[in-house]
Amino acid sequence: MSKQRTAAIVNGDPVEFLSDPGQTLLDVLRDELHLTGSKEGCGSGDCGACSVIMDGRLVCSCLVLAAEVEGCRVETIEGLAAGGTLHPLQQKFLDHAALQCGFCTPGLLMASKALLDANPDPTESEARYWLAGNLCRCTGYDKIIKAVLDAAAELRQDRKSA
Amino acid sequence: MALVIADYADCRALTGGLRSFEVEASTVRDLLQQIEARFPGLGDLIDQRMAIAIDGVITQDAHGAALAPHSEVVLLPKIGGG
Amino acid sequence: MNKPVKPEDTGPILKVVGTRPIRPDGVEKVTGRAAYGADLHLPGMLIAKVKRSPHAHARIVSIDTRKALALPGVKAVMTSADMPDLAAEHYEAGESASNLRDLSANVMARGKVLYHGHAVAAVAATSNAIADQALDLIDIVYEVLPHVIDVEEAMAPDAPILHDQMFTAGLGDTPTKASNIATKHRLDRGDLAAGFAAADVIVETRYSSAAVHQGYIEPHACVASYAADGQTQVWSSSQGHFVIRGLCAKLLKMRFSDVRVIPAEIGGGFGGKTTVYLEPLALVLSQKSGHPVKMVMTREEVFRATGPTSASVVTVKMGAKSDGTITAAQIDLKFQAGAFAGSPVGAAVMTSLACYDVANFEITGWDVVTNSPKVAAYRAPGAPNAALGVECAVDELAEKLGMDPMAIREKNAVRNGVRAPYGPVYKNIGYVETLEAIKSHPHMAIPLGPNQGRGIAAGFWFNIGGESTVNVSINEDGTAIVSTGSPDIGGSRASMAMMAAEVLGIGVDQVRPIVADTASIGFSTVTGGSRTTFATGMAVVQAAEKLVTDLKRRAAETWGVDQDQVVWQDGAAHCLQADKAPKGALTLAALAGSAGKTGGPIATVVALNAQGAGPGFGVHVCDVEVDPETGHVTVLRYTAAQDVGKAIHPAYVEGQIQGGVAQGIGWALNEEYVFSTGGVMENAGFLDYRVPVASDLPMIDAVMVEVPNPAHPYGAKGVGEVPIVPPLAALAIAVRHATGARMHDLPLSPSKIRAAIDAKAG
Amino acid sequence: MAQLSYLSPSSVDEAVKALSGASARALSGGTDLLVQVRSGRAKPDHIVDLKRIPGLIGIRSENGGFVIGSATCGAMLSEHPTLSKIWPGVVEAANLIGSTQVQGRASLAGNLCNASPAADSVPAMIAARATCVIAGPSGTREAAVETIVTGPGKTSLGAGEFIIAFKLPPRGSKASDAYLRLIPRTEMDIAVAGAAVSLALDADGVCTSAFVALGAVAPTALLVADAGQALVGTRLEAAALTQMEEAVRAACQPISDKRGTADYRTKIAAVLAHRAAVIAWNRAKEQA
Repeated sequence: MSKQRTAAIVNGDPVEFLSDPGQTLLDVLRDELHLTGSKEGCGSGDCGACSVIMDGRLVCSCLVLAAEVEGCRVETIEGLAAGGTLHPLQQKFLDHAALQCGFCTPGLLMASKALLDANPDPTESEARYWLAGNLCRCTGYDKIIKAVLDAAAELRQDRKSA
Repeated sequence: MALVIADYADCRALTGGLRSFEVEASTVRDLLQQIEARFPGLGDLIDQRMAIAIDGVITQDAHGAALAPHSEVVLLPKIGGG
Repeated sequence: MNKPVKPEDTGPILKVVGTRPIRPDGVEKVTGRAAYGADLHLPGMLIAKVKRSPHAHARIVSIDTRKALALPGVKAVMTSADMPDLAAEHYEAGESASNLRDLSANVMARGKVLYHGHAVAAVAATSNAIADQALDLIDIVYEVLPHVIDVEEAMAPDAPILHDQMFTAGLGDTPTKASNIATKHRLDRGDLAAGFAAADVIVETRYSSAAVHQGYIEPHACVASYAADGQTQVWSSSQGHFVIRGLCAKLLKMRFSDVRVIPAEIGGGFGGKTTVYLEPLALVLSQKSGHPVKMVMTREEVFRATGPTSASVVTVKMGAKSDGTITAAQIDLKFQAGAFAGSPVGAAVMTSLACYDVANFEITGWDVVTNSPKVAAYRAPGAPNAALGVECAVDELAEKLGMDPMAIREKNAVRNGVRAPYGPVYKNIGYVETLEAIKSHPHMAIPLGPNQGRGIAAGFWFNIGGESTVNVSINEDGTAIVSTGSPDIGGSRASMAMMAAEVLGIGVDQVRPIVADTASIGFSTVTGGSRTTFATGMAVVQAAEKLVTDLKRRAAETWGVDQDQVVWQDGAAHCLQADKAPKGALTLAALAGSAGKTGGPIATVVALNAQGAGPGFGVHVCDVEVDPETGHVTVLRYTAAQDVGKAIHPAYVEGQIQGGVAQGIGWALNEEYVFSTGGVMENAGFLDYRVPVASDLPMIDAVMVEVPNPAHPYGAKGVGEVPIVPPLAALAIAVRHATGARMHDLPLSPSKIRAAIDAKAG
Repeated sequence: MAQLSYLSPSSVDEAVKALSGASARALSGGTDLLVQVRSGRAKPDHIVDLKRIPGLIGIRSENGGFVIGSATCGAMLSEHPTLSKIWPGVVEAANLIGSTQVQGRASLAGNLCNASPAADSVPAMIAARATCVIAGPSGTREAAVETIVTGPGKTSLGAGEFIIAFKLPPRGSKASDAYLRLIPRTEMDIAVAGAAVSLALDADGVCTSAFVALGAVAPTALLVADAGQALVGTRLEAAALTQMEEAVRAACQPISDKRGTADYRTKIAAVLAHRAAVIAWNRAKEQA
């Protein structure tokens, strides 16, 4: 079983890694690149804890083969904050107590970022359906949805004043 | 004299069916010894598997807890949770 | 009657407790840095995997591991032969006493496999792929036995027997014939026949629930490292690392001091992470291989071999006078325990009537073993199943009496001074206040449309105290460290820091709370039973108070005054004799900076067994709309009121309530273990085991009623468990009122509802 | 899995060659295939990623219809400026496949070739009378969507064959479609039953053609000719809808499984077909 060499851009940085043909992007992020912020909750695309943004699209990294990311840009939770400054979504999750155990949080934040990139002014219902692929067992989603809508409002305000 | 209430069937199996009885004791430790002496097996059962509510407050393993002269002591199974 | 008490009525004005600061572990979690069980990587680490039973019930004839061991890259293989063969011994750990012999046979089957997915062997190898190949090379010969999963079928006299030595306890006389009924529980009071004779109406009804899983998103994971001298380290995601230590040491006959368990961050537990599955296996494999060993379950393994809570059948006969007074109740609770005895039916017996002041009752519980995974604690274990039966029966009674469902609950509500059905006389409870909070909530005034229904249900949980150790130390700059032995599953580090800050009179950002490993702090039992904020919090407050006393002594010495001339306020010592303290107050930072001159480091430990946890009551109201053609249920709105004693961090109290409600809604509507006729769980994944997703739920209004608990310094009661108790019944009742069809079996899947609607019509 | 290899051909010919091996599997979105490989249900020697073949991703107009590259993800369908105005049923069906995350990956070809009876996009494509363009060792051929799946997990594609594109036919005015499914949750589920209706109206609102296709009620998605016929010549009056529902129920031959009973599936298929027909009719009326 020979390993394949793949080159990609992860969180803005060029990376190269070797992977077995059956390894997923999640396996490589966690085991080869030591970016363990993306979590494995199911390995079958049903929980969203491994969500990353690949070439602008939200994906479950457990459903992407590592070799598929050749030449792609991958954004993970580790790249969401700009240096030492939290992304507004991260800050709003903290402000609204939108996490309890925190295991689903990285995936939810990446999914929320993709939502707000695509739709800066989502309704509650749009946010709920967009995030339906991200299971949270602790919060009942109430505070997560409030945090996302609040972050959206702040980002819109920022854009206006910019 | 503390009034001991034993509503659970596994207690009653050891009290000969008595649902309540009185014990002269000033602490839980005292109480357990006297119960064991009077109803062999029951003191140990309480010690290992049961909680004790003293005047409405549930305690577990509180051997040092004080009993007032007219305390009501209720025997009930130990409680866990998730 | 107690009145809900506002913070200002409870004594000194609170500056930190009751506010909503950002949790201290929050940034780590929103940036992906927090390290959970599967995130640790050690040099030389192996990956271990478990070979699991393909049968629901079988005798293990032989296991041949030679081919697996010969595979290059395989470093160790184990079976139950590598673990001590223990005697039946009860060991107090986690949620309740564990029978060590059963627990050992659950983590690694001995002689028989008792459910599909039961662990039979394990391998450690240099890669995932090699470990997978090695599993395929283990040859196991089974003699397949008939199996039984349904709880009532398992109770039948001719059912296949799981354990030849199981003779039902609690019958009075020990039977001579083995059965699957481990224990009969009985709780009764008054005169049942007289109670029913006094009733004007009687309902007799039956409700069942399928087995459901805790569904934490993080699968079980650990790393074990066994050194040649017998000292070990275990990194594990659990609700209680001391319990992991105790169970590993007991199962493997090791010294407790040789097992150091370091708590990883935990990705949800809800009761399901209060016992061991992987850790003893990882230790054995680490010892055999001489390498650190990581074990991580797949989601499928989590479903097949951990959790769930019991499937149950609850029958209720209840009588009432025409004014609504409940005169008698007879309740029978049959609970599926899974492969080994120990369902939560005992707690179900105790909680089933806890909201009702009933003079005559007889409650019977049956703990029944079945060929399914051994049940584990799940949030208020046993209470939701019991409440499903009792709350729905009360609704049936109200309907028969033509009485408002709120009125019948008020009429029979337990109050202070009433003897709880489970024994003690209630004190400082807030049930009536909680009923009132729902009755007066705007939700109740919202009119319902066609095909919509409203369900009201109540729920109860004891809450517990228990053993906790806390260290508080003051750093040289006056900031503080609070160490506890309680894993933080939902924000407890925030509440610990807040309570310490409150006592010390400093900002919560000056306190750093951590969860210390088993070698760094004294024993603390699991984070479970809604105990941590209450019990560990009590230890934090006592430790901080001890430090304040010490700080006042140091200030008094510095000023040369008696200690009673010093008061502690706003994080500083103030001298009542101003002339003795010309430089003014001595701040915590100043005292800490000169601690060497006043006796040395400022630190203390408090270890206690907290007593007096206040019971919690919740009342929920839920509106649903049912599509009459498809039977699909939409939850329109949900309001949950609960007596929380005192909310230390209200946002996380709301979060506990909202999370519990969401789990309860999932349990009611869609979650269930579906078994094939061969005894194989058919939906062992998040696609077909349907936990609620964001679009399934409305906002959940959490109403906090505060009737303080005098046993806690700030009045806290446990809050985590009560909220999962009422939703099962609330949903079933709401669907009843939306459709006219009474739903008796959970989950309330669309097909069942459509069938019930069709049956009613036709 | 020891000998698994990943191939990423850059031309159709290369892909045909790679897929000619006995246990090669085509990868587009991977949302079904990778789950099957991980669980051991599929044990291919080669995974052939089709996404780097020019033209396999993207949507273009052709002869008044649309050609959709077979590996185009669901999200791209809904982002297309005109596709969802003309084929709203097809787009909504494709958009029901999985989560937002899955929408960023899953393709129409994958949904079809996975050959699940419950695939959401398939009834909508069948009702739309879509065809697929299939590449293979002997060149390309075109086939109706309903001819591809022959049973659960089975397709009519030969060795080395794979779908390179789907064609949606030209559409006149006053025509539209709709797809509905029933799932226990609101998202993230496999259809217990699904129904697609595509129809066209004349200037007076009378139905001139109608196609009804069902999912999850038989080993493959069904095109129910009688059901469509029941609507033709009507304005979807109650009697017509009742007749259509009867035809739908008569065509159902579902199994009972963990997702629903046969009886329930049959009832629901009729309910969904009725509702989808009304939605499609209302949409068609609003078309210019």
